[in-house]
Amino acid sequence: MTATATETRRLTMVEALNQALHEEMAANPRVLVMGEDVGVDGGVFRVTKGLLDAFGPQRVVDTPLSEAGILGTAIGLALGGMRPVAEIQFSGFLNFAFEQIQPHCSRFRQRTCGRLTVPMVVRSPSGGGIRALEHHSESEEAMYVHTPGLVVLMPSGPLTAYGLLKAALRAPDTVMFFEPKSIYRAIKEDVPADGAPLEIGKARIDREGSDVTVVAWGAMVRRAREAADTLDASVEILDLLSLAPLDHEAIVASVQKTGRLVVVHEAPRTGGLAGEIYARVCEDAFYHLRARPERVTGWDVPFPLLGREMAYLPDKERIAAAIARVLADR
Amino acid sequence: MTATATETRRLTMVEALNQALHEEMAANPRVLVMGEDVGVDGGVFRVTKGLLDAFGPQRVVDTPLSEAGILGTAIGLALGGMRPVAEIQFSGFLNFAFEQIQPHCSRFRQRTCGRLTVPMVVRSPSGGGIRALEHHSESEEAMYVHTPGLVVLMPSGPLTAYGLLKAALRAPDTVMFFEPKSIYRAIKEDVPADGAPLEIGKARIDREGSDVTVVAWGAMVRRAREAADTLDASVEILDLLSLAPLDHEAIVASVQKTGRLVVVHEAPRTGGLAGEIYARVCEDAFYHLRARPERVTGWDVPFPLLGREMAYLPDKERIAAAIARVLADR
Amino acid sequence: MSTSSDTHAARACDPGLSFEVPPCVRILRADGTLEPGAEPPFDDARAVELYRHMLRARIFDARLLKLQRQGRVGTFAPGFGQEAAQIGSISAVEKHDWFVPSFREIPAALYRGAPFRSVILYCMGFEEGSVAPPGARDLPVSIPVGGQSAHAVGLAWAMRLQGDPGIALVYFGDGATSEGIVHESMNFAGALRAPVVFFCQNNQWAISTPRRVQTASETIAQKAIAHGLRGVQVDGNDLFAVHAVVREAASIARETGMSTLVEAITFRRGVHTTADDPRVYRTEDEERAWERRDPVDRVRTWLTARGLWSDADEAAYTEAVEAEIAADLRDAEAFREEADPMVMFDHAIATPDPYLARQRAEAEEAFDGRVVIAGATKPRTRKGSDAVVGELEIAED
Amino acid sequence: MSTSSDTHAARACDPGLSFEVPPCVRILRADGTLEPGAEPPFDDARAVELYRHMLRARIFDARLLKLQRQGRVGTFAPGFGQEAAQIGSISAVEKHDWFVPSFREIPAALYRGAPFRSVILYCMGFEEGSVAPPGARDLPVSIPVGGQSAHAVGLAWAMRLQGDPGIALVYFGDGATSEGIVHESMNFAGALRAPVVFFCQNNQWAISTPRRVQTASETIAQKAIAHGLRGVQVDGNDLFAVHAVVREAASIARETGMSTLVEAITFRRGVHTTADDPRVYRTEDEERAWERRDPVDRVRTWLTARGLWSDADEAAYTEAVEAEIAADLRDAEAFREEADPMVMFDHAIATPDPYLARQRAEAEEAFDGRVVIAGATKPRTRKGSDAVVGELEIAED
Ligand SMILES: Cc1ncc(C[n+]2csc(CCOP(=O)(O)OP(=O)(O)O)c2C)c(N)n1
Ligand SMILES: Cc1ncc(C[n+]2csc(CCOP(=O)(O)OP(=O)(O)O)c2C)c(N)n1
Ligand SMILES: [Mg+2]
Ligand SMILES: [Mg+2]
Repeated sequence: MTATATETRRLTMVEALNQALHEEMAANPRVLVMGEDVGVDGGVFRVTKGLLDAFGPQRVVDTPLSEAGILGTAIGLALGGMRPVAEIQFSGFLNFAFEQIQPHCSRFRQRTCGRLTVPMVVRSPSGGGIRALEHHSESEEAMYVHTPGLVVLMPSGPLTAYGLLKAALRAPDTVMFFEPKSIYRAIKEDVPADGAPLEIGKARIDREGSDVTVVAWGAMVRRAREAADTLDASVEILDLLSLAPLDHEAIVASVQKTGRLVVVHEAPRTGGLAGEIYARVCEDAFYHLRARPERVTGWDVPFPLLGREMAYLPDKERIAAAIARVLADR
Repeated sequence: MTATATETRRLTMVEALNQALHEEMAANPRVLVMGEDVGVDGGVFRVTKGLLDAFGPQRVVDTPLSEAGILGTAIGLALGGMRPVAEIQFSGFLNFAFEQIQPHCSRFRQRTCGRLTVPMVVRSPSGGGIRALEHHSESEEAMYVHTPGLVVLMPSGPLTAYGLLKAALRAPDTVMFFEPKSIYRAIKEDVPADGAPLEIGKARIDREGSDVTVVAWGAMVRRAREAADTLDASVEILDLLSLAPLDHEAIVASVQKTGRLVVVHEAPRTGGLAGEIYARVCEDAFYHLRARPERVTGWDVPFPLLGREMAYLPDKERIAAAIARVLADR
Repeated sequence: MSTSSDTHAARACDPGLSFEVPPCVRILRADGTLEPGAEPPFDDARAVELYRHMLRARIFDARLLKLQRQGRVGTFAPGFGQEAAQIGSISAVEKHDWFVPSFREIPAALYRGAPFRSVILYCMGFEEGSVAPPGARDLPVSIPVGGQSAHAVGLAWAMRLQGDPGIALVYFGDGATSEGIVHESMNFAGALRAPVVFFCQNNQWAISTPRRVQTASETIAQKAIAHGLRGVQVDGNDLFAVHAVVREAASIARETGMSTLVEAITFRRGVHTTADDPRVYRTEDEERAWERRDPVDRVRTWLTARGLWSDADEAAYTEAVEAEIAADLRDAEAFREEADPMVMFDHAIATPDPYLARQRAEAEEAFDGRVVIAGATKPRTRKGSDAVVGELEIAED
Repeated sequence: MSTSSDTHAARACDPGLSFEVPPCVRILRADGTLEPGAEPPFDDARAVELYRHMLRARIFDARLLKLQRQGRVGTFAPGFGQEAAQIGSISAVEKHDWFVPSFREIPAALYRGAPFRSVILYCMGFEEGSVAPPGARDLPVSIPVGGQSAHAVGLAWAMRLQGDPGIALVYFGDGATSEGIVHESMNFAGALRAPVVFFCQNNQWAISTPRRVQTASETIAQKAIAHGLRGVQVDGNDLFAVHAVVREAASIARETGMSTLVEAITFRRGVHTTADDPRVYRTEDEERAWERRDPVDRVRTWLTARGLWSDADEAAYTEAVEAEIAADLRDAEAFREEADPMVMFDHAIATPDPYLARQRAEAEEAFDGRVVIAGATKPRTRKGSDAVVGELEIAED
């Protein structure tokens, strides 16, 4: 990200997202924030804190408790010239709104040959790791990635959160914006004031390396870093950021360089995005692959209650072991 | 399938499904069929025709028009000792019930350590190819496969439809039963009376071959067959039948034999099950792969209206070309 | 910010409440005479004009059904029998108000100005048929039952936020009222005071499911009570009554932000869609009973009795409409012959995706020399197009 | 099979209807005296018994909150202030009826017989806490707001089909009534005549969202009208009134199949969940106003005035409950120390999946020598277990 302003502040991801919303709402009077408890309460994670005071109840709206109602109404707002940012309190509850996402968010553009579009942002905290209740820890990004017509983003820290949310707020499509809740407050980074948006569709090389490519996103980027730190190898970590569109070129280029691949995600293994990444690599770097790739993922079981959450999520040890195996293969 | 009875009849898939329902309802008084227009009308595709007359309005129930209500109520029925078969008129409308499928169907067993379970069947016509309206042609099996706790089945013809539906009706889990609507009446096969259920989790070798493995399911099996017929090569066609659990062994064994892989599905490419199959092959047959695998799929765009449906769906030509490319590779 | 404690104190001793669904409104009786003391809500000229719209829709509906039977267009949902409900309601709002249809609103869409050509293209399966002219406040067909009701709320709210005096008029059926989203939408409209007219055509059937199986409530109108909205019933086969009731609902919405659920009691005289066979689930008696209450006949009888319309008018107008349809059909069939399959790639998403561009190229190659458009006869020749998929369109804000 | 034409003829001339939400029922006033002329719905012994249940729940609630603040259990939703609503309602149905909770029904669950240990285990994050005894008609906690309402309809319907006289009692909050599924469920209950009591605890807040922002309807009770059900209001902080109203609703459901929506007007006196801070969105005034209407104090005052309860009873009972909690907590903490992570593999699905079995083995290997259970201190030693994942359990039918 190129900072266009000089001032920067050390922020958590919550604060960075909040700043991005403040700036975009100030810059664009059509931006409106809506959802359950986003106003007076500032959101259950406080991402929308202060917006009500700054922009008033017309633009920061506490809605009734219904996810399909929120997204369906947001679609109408977008069709009617506003630019809604709808918060769904936890990504597990996007299930309740899927009837608006797949049939409408993803299709209005194609349905009308581009005449009517639904540029809006659906923000939702996703992933596990905060000892939350049942249904509060899911990672369901794969099903949105598999729904053509949607942009799907997931930042990995404050700076990428800031840059991606700004990009989402200017994008021409519906953007599913997943916020890895376990790192909401875990990391601080320097975030510029009035910084530039990141480019959608571009991955970030989190760490350059030459022996093996680790593809990760969201909270797993940090986990991959921790794992790499324990190994005596040159690990390249690719932080996807944009899950749809995927940065195909970046994935392929990295594996062409390293010849080895590990994919890490929180979601269950079967049907998760690791498979898609394998496919992309098979398509364009098949003959560069020097070892059997591996995936380190959540297990193929429903996300357990908090007592067993640590046993479910990929951790440093499992990732490091997989990288080591891939490095040792042949 | 081992036929346990002598009598067989030549049936379409609609008739075979109907027969399976008749037999299972006769055998098990807890089986109950419910959904929009399943009673008097016999279902919009007539799969439930005659059941109302045979089993009465207590067991064949026309419900109000609400998919979440249907599946949520079916969950209660299952918890209460019945064995519901809920029809969702088109699989695109399962979106409206996803709030019951992921949070409840897939989780009651784990939530209660096996004490409360939801053995039920969700039948839904899926896929394209019948010149239907918008939202009537989706193939969304991947998202259900990615939801742990569910069984996902898709037959490829009358006989497998019969055997799988019988299996689904005796399974201990919620079974998502997708019926490829384009072959509802396109194929006739000999179906036994009171035949045995198929085993869930087992793929079928539709055609044996040694040069290349084509993995397909549903209506695409037939399409793959047509493509293979145009080629001068020994093509093995694996008809998955069970998408969750996947017949990992069968996929791996076939690719270990042929060294080449083509996966065909109707769903959009990115995030579709082809990726998962690539991953399974990479895990256990990586060093057997002799060529870059290929996938022939729907495009990464919303399923178009009927005018462009032919241009969307994988056809014989595209499949044959892909097989030929894989055979020619290295 | 928070509710005062006194409000709560009051709540805990609510004295009981009563709610009304007023008597069903009718102006023009089934026999084409006015209810005693009742008057049409507009002048004679407008009555003739609206009658022509009803007739035009009916002629087109019959023609489209034939085309479907001939395999020249795909499945559609006829409006046969619901012309008064649709023309009566859509004519009661402004061009400036949003029209949010379900899937059975071809008559209303025609009234809004959709050319036959567009409807035919849509029925042939081309998204091009859903492209409304720039600035038109018309949403396209919404197939998933009920979902569009939420869009209407958002559109109405957006107008209110932008100081625009418009409202949204949204259509759905009796069956749709069983879908949660319709309730969520009514609740949002109430909570946000977004000005919407929820127009339910209770045509007695949801495919094969009769109204009484759909819900235990005595009326559809009373469902408004759940969300603090007005609920009213109207004879949906009475052009005058529908117009009057919707005009009132629209003006209440416009002036106060209060939304209304209108239950228009009507009957689907034809098939649910062309894939349906009503003989399986309903009787001819029932069909005949509703034939006697036909909405088009009713207005024609009234107009004729007043000397405003004649058989000659009917014949001449019918001929003109048929000619217009024939021309548009030719046009649509020519369009189909040249239709570009690549359109599906060009409007899927605006964010650039090189992987999608690659699929586009793969498709271009695969389609070469083959017929890939339903109903077209000419094979596609590779156009060598190098359109960029997902080229960023200029966002409007 | 099909509706007769006469029915339709009748529909088209509906004369208008009116609907009532009767006055809110109260028996025991906030000051612990009876409303003039009103009587408790049960005898003194039962009153003492139910009071003990309320007190027991309140003591446990406070203890659990402390445990959460100490990091010994995870997040939960306290029932503080809603004890009359919950104990009054759950005590009005039979063991044989299905109990379908939302996430705030710890008091009701305890009444049904859930041991403290189970609730603690659940709050520690163990599915083992949700295992009801065989035959118990208790569903586990349902976190997704409103979804459980449909399960209640299915359970009620299943009982009716099996000639079982039970009904289902389902709990949800005021916020839940904005979710479409709650309406779909009420509509199903009406259409299928499945005997359900829909018990809405209107505790004035859905997290930070006050009741008046949630919906424009004057009451929650009137939402029943949309679906042809009975809708009634009751003072939810009045044990006697809640019991009486739910008993009546249950018996109507049992006898006629007609479901009721009960709106119990109450107040969440504590935090929404332990992750919430109510000071952000509500005033101390409001909290104090509702403190004066506290449901536990109210019954205690009444019992004390009648000589049925004393401070000494209160102290002795409190001590006994605290001791029971302490024992169960020790037990639960011991359980946690030994908890098996593999349980998640064993109950995910019953259909055999070798690929899942392989993941189980991979996990077993990965967990060896490490602490993978939240709150446990002992590293796991590989048990060398060779359990088969998804071994077919004996299906009950
Ligand atoms: C969510 C959803 N479920 C099911 C369908 C299939 N379907 C199309 S129309 C229809 C019946 C609609 O009945 P109603 O709302 O009364 O409208 P009508 O067709 O009578 O105009 C059904 C079940 C659908 N399109 N969308
Ligand atoms: C479908 C869904 N959406 C959002 C949430 C997050 N959430 C949990 S409780 C709650 C408020 C519920 O309010 P209400 O129904 O009044 O019940 P109360 O908490 O007051 O008992 C919300 C929004 C959820 N659990 N499920
Ligand atoms: Mg209808
Ligand atoms: Mg509440």
